[in-house]
Amino acid sequence: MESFPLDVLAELLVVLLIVIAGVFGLVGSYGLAKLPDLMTRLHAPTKATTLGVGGALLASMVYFLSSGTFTLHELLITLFLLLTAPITAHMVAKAYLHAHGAQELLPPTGRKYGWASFDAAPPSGGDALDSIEAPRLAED
Amino acid sequence: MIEYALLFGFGCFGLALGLNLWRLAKGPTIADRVLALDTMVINGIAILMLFGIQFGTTVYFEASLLFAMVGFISTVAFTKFVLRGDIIE
Amino acid sequence: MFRKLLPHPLLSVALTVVWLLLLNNFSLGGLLLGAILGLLIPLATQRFWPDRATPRGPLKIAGYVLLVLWDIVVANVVVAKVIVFKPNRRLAPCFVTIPLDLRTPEAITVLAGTITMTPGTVSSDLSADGRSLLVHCLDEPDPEAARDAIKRRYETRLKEIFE
Amino acid sequence: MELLVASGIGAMTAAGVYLLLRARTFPVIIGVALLSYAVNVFLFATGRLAVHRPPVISDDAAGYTDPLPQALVLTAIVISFGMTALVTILALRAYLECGTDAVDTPELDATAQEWGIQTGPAGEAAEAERR
Amino acid sequence: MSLVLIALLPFAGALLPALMIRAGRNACALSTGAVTLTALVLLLAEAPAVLNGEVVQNRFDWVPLLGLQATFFLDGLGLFFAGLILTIGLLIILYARFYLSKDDPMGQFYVFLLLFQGAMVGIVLSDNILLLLVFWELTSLSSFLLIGYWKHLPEGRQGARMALAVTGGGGLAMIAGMLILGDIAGSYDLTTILQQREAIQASPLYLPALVLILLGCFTKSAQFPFHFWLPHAMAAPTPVSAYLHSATMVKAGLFLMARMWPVLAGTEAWFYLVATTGLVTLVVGAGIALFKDDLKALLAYSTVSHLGLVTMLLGFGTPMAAVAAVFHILNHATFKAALFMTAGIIDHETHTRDIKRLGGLAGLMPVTATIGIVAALSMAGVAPLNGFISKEMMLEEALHTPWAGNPWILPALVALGALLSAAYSFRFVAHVFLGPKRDDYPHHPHDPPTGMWLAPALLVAAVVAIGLLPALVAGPLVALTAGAVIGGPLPDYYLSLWHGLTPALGVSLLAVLGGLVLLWRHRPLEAWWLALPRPEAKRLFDRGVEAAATICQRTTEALHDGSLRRYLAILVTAVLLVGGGAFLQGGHGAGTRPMLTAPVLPVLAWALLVGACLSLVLLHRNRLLALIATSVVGLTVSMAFIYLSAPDLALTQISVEVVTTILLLLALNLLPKRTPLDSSLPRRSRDGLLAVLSGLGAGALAFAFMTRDFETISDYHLAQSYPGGGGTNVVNVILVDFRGFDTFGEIIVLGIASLAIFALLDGALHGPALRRLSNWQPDQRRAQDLHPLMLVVATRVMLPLSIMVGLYIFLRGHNSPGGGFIAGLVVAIALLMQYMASGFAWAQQRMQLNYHGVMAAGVIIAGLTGIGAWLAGRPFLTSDFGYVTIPPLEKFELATAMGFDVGVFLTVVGSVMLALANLSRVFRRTEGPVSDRPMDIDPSLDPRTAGRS
Amino acid sequence: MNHWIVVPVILPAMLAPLLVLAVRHSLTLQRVFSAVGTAALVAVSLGLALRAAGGGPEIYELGNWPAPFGIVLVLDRLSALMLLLTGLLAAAVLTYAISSGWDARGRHFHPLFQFQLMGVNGAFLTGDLFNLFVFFEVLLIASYGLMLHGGGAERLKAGVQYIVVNLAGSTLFLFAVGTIYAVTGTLNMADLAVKVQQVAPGDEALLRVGALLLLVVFAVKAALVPLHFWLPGTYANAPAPVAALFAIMTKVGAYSIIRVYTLVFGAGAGDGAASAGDWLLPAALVTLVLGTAGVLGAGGLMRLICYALIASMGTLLTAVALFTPAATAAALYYLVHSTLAAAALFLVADLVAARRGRFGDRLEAAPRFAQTGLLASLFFLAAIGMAGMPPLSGFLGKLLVLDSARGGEATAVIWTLILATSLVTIVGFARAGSALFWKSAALEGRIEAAAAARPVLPIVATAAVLAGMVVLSALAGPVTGFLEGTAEQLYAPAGYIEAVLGAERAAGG
Ligand code: NA
Ligand code: NA
Repeated sequence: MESFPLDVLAELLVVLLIVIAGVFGLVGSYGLAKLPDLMTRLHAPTKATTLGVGGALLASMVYFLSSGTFTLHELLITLFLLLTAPITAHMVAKAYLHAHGAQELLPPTGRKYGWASFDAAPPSGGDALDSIEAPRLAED
Repeated sequence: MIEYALLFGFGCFGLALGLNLWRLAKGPTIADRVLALDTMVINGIAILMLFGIQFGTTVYFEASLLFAMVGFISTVAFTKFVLRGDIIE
Repeated sequence: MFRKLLPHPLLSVALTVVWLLLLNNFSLGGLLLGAILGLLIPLATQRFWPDRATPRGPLKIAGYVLLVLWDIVVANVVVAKVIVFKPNRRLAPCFVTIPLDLRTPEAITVLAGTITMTPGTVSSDLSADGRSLLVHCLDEPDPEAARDAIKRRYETRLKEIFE
Repeated sequence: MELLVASGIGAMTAAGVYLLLRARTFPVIIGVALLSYAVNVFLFATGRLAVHRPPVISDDAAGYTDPLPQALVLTAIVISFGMTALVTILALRAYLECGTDAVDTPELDATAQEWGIQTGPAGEAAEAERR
Repeated sequence: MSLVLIALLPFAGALLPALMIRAGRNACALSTGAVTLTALVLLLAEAPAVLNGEVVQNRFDWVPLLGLQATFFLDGLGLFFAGLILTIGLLIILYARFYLSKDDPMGQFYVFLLLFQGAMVGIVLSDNILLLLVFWELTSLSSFLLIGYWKHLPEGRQGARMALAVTGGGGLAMIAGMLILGDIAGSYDLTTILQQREAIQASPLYLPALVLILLGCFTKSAQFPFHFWLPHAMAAPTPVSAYLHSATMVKAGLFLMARMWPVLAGTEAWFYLVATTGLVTLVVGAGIALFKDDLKALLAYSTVSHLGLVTMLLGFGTPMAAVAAVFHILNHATFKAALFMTAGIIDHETHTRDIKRLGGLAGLMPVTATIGIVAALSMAGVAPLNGFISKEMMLEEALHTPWAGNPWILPALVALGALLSAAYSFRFVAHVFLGPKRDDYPHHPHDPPTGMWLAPALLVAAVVAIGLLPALVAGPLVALTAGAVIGGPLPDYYLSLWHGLTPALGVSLLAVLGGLVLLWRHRPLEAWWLALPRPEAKRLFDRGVEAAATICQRTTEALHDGSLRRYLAILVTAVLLVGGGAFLQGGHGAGTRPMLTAPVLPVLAWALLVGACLSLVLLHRNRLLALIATSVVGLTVSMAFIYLSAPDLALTQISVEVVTTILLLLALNLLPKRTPLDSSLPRRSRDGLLAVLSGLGAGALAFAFMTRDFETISDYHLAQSYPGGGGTNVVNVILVDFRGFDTFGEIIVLGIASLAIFALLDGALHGPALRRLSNWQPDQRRAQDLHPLMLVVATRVMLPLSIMVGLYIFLRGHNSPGGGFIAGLVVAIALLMQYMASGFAWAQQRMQLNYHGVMAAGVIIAGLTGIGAWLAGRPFLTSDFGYVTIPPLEKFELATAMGFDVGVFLTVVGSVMLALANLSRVFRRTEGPVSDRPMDIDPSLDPRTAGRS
Repeated sequence: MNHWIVVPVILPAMLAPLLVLAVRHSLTLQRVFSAVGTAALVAVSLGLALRAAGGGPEIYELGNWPAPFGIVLVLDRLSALMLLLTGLLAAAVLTYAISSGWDARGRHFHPLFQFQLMGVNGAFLTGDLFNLFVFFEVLLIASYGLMLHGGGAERLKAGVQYIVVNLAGSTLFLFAVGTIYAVTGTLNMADLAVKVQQVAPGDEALLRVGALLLLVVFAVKAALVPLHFWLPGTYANAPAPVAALFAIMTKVGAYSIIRVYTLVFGAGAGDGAASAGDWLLPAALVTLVLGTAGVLGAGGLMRLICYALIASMGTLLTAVALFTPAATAAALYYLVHSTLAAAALFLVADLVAARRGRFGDRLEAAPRFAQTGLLASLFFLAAIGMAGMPPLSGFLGKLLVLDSARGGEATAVIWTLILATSLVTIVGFARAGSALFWKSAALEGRIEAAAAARPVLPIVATAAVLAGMVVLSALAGPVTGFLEGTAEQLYAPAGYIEAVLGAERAAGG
């Protein structure tokens, strides 16, 4: 990696990514602290922080590429976070709505059934409800 | 230059951690606290990445990966607890 | 027979790639081991993922992924602006119900995930029959518009990919 | 840095000891867990502190921190995990069997009678806390 | 050899009656008698040698380290006592055969009796004072069994316990005394000790040794103030009383004083301790005896009195007194045993021992009366019976022994004692046998069968024979014995009825006359006696024991009140005290190691940690919050590990923590969600103080060593990790190789934990736990979707991914952070995710793994990998590794340590899943049927066709 | 390398998972395997004891790594003695547990039992301080499982206390080991012995803190007052055969004190040396007194035995605290004796309680029950064993302890307390026995025990333990000879150190 411009370019990119990461990471947590209620707070970390950590991961990748190590495994972490962040937010939201009995505040589903946190699911079609009582472990 | 950027990054994420702690302590709901914890983990991963850059090593990769996994599961467990009480049913 | 040995070719390929990413360098041995694991792990875990949905159209998928990535970047900027510059009292948060045309759990999950990762919206719940999605908007004066945007921008594409 | 680590150990130990001296199994278990965090860091610190000297042999490493305490802490973590798991399940079983989660034995008879309805008020209290 | 045999025969023979009782009561008694007779014959076979002045000695090594040797010797004193014990023993065996009723377990009686006999013989034949102590305590034990023989009688039980406590206690004091004595003499061998009179008496430890040994003697021989146990021991069957409490056991104390006489006697301390005690006992015992209505009580106190008499004689320390003592021991054994047997016959025939209900028996049971009257007169000291002669000798000695410079006090008291003795003896004769026949005996009496009166008759014959021809019948024996006691030349004496008109004779006459007077005035005297306030020793003793027991009970219960909080507070305090004390005792210098600078991030992390600890303490009563705060602590610690160059620790810590959190959440579901405030403010303050001090201590300790340099063995590990262990991750190489044995133990801990958890949970499926589980009501509102769709889908994708990651972490472990343990946790977590997302029923059905088997296989694989090294002749856990090249693949490493790590991996997966899956299995008992569908929502289902549930 | 040295650890460690893996569902097979394994363990222990009696310390370098870098096992007279004692006790207890059906009252008795043996044996063999911690944990967690075997409210409650106290103790162990490592940089006990002698003056205080915190840890295990509070509740509520096995557990604490404070912080250790005894002796004497008070004040037989056990630990540790060869030999004799005595008593208590129906082990009169006479005899023997009366070994044990305490500063106090407490113990046991066995003769009726057959084997097992005390007494000469040699070996640690480290490094090079 002798070529000077690439080095500088990479370094600039790394710096930029780190700064972006820092800013978004901070904003995400700031939003978490600042916003008025949980539902709004939920927006801050799930998005901003994702970009924050994503920026850091990209920065790391670029940094190592520029220093001659071919590394892509940071991608895995990014992938993982993209996969899990919505689930996390979803679960937190459900927990919040449930714990605060916010059923009345929600818009109607427009269906025969209410929101899943408050209304039991219909039984599955033709199959009888496969219910089992106190299953025994295989080995016992 | 990267050093300064890193310093900036550490400052930002450090501050972010502080804000997370504040939310964690203040609540007011369990959901807030769980969210704060989850955010804390993610900020932690970012910090680990920056460490990796600072020290020029990929030795923190496994830790980051695990942090991501563990943070997710903790959050799911806590929220399932709030939802159902029983997290495996 | 082939189907039995290789129930999910796509998953196997993905896993092999993941293995190479984990190893963080390419070697023949690594590829071989990755391929072996890519074959074995789906076999071992297939009971936990019965009737897997199979997304179709690699180009469509790629297009969707790029779209979402771009939206994520935009979402971050938008939300950052709201957080930093907009006082709490001027926020207009609201819930929106999105009736779903998607039927595959995997597709619904991807949609809900996309919604969460994109500007100002978080998927908060699903109706008990799985036909409506509850979305919370951070700052949305016009809920109807938001709903239509989501259905148009994401759901139709996903419908093509999954169903 | 040494001062930070030492005071951190102190803080965890203190909180752990305080919770250890509580009257119910649950806080006691948390106290034990905290104490094991504290002692893990303590044991780790016996190798002295070093930043970016992970004991993974490589040609370009500037040096290595003492690996032995780390190995010891790993063993200790695993062991205390097993212990914590056992004591947790025991606390649960004892609660189911005796109807009280008090750690002191004379309370056994006093509270056992009240068990049937205990979940009511406790549950309400938990709800109130969440709101 | 034969001495050992004599001592051990009764022990060995003790089994015989237990076996022979099946062949009948006669066979039982005969076999017992045969044992005793054999021992007696063996003894007599040695007698000629002893009479020739030899000392027969047998020696065997027992505990050389202690100086406790199985050494026996037979001299005159030993021969005398052993003969006495065995002879009277024979008579008692005969008597008991007829005395015991059909309901009494006779086999047991003879077993105990033989044990006692063996112990007694052992005492008198021991040539080692420690060996003597062994037999000494054995007499206490066997007498305890004999006294308590009639277990249904409360007096028997109490009497036995009291006797054991007093004589056993005295024996314990004697142990100390003997040890001191041995220390002074430099040997525990009696023959050695007996030659060191000067050294012993000159030693500053002489007095303590003397006092302690005498405590043993006095308690055993019922000397005042330890006399009280003896009368209560009379609850025993009469043969026991006759044997133990008149003829033998109570004489053990006398024997020992006689045995030790050459070395211990002759000093002022000896005189004042022994003679005074004897004198007081003589008078007090006689006084009490006079007013006892129970025949056996009267005899018991008379025994106390006579034992006092002998003690006093030994206390005089003069050879002449010693001769008198020996002679009186012989005489007392004959008449007192006869009297006890007589009392037993009377009890047996009339069904009462109460003097007030007796009288006039002479006409009804003439044989018994004759025996009783002769023996009693001997006891009274009436000529020409043996009791008279030895009492004369005693009086003679006493009359010219001054006490504290006063010549009168001792003779006067002795005379009083003699007078009282005569009085109670006459009362025994007059109020039992003489007077008119009565018609209100509880049972009409007549003479018993010959077998029963034969034994006392033989004894009374001896009483008369010795009385008439003392020098002929008893002379040699007394000379021989006294010679052994004195250990030097015998004084000038002769045994005879008539010594001329001596002052002693005068006192004797006075005593007899006075005795008659007292008998005459018994009724008014008794009224006076009964009105007298006097301490009741038994009640005092009982109260003392009860008080002690109560105090002990209160103390014990107060200390061990079941308060874990207090136990732990004490533990913490002890740690602080010991730690602080230790620190102050040693030199301490400040550390010189340069400290690391602390950038902003660690400071922030520190704030996070301290903040989390603080909020934990403040908020811990909300348990869910406490868990979240604990998670923060765990997270921070993991981060710190990473920052401080311990990536493996961070990985382990964080994955262990999440599993712990899941476990605690599972448990919390059934536990109360809040901790009530149940400590007072002072208590919380105290706990806070302890906590702060502990924190300060731990922190200061850590700071102290972190700031100093040291040398460590781990340089070797760093150097050898790659060349010797084949791995670059030194921590992992230490774990699986250098210290693989630790890891082997560690996974076993995990395996055991899971087994114990399984057992605990399995137990919750029965009994009260199951009842509570079945009636359990959720204590919170519950959301309606059990298995949220998005979560289910996400975890399905994550399972193969996580397993991949787990395998990666496993394979990389040897060379970078990771390893079998973390990999196991990762896989376990991935599996747990399936349980959490889709529920127990669904996941369990799909889970093909037998967790028991996985865990056990893990341990076995790890162990077998270690054992494999044996094949190469290397020690357990020796690893080997090599590099393999298979074209076209790159070179890769194969290490046996991997096999070990596979074991670790499997154990972790098996243990975690075994524990958690079973926990949720138990939870299934809390409610009715649970869906086993993977997710509750099925969007593909057309809801119009499905009815509302 | 003599591979037999590691067998007492490996054999049960492999047997236990095998029981889980292969014969989990058949109690019969578990019993067979467990019994055969234990018998083999006894045989191996016996072989090792004979070997140790004939030579100096022998080491086993695990993983073929040289000491002090790897972990070593050390077979010397002391460890061999403890192994043999453990094996014999285990054989008797296992016989009892199987024949009385105790092992069927919960899950996994046999694997836990084998793991327990593994932990105990490992603790006795290891020559590494941290490895000692690991084996402590193995034996503790197995003991938790065994203690909770069968369940029941009281037992579970007591179990919580037992475990929490020991968790605190384990944490303290780590603090102590950490401190010692931080000063010396080593974990191998022989190496520690060398390093402790060379410690810099400025580090002495830290080292001392480590050494004495370790003493506290061992004292908790050894039930030294005031760290004994966990014991009565635990043992009294444990299944009786488990309590009998636990008789060896307190001895693990005593063993560790003897090992560490003769080898590492022994007389050669400069300032670290004498301090253990200073703390230990007064505490041991108080232990003796408080334990004895419990014997007189206990309301149930199991608790009474627990307090007797505590008192016996007081006697034992008093002898240990003197730290002289003679006293240590006495302590070891008493150790063996008191292990057997406590075990025998626990087994007798179980036999009695099982026959007294609802009266259980309460010290109050109950109507006559089956085999009263036989049980009374067993109780009598076990009690005089514990109280230190002849002809069982307790008497010799106490004599040895008393004798070894001669000529010291505290002789008078030690003698007075040991003898006085013996008296109180005698009284306590006499009262208990009288209440349990004699008083019942005065009561009407008879408890008809459950129709279940009354097997002979439990009684045989109990009698075997009692016979052990008789044999110990009869063979006191050879036994004390062996122990004298053991004590000599302990007080001349150079042999141990040289065996572990080799001559050069042992010299401090
Ligand atoms: Na967590
Ligand atoms: Na090895």
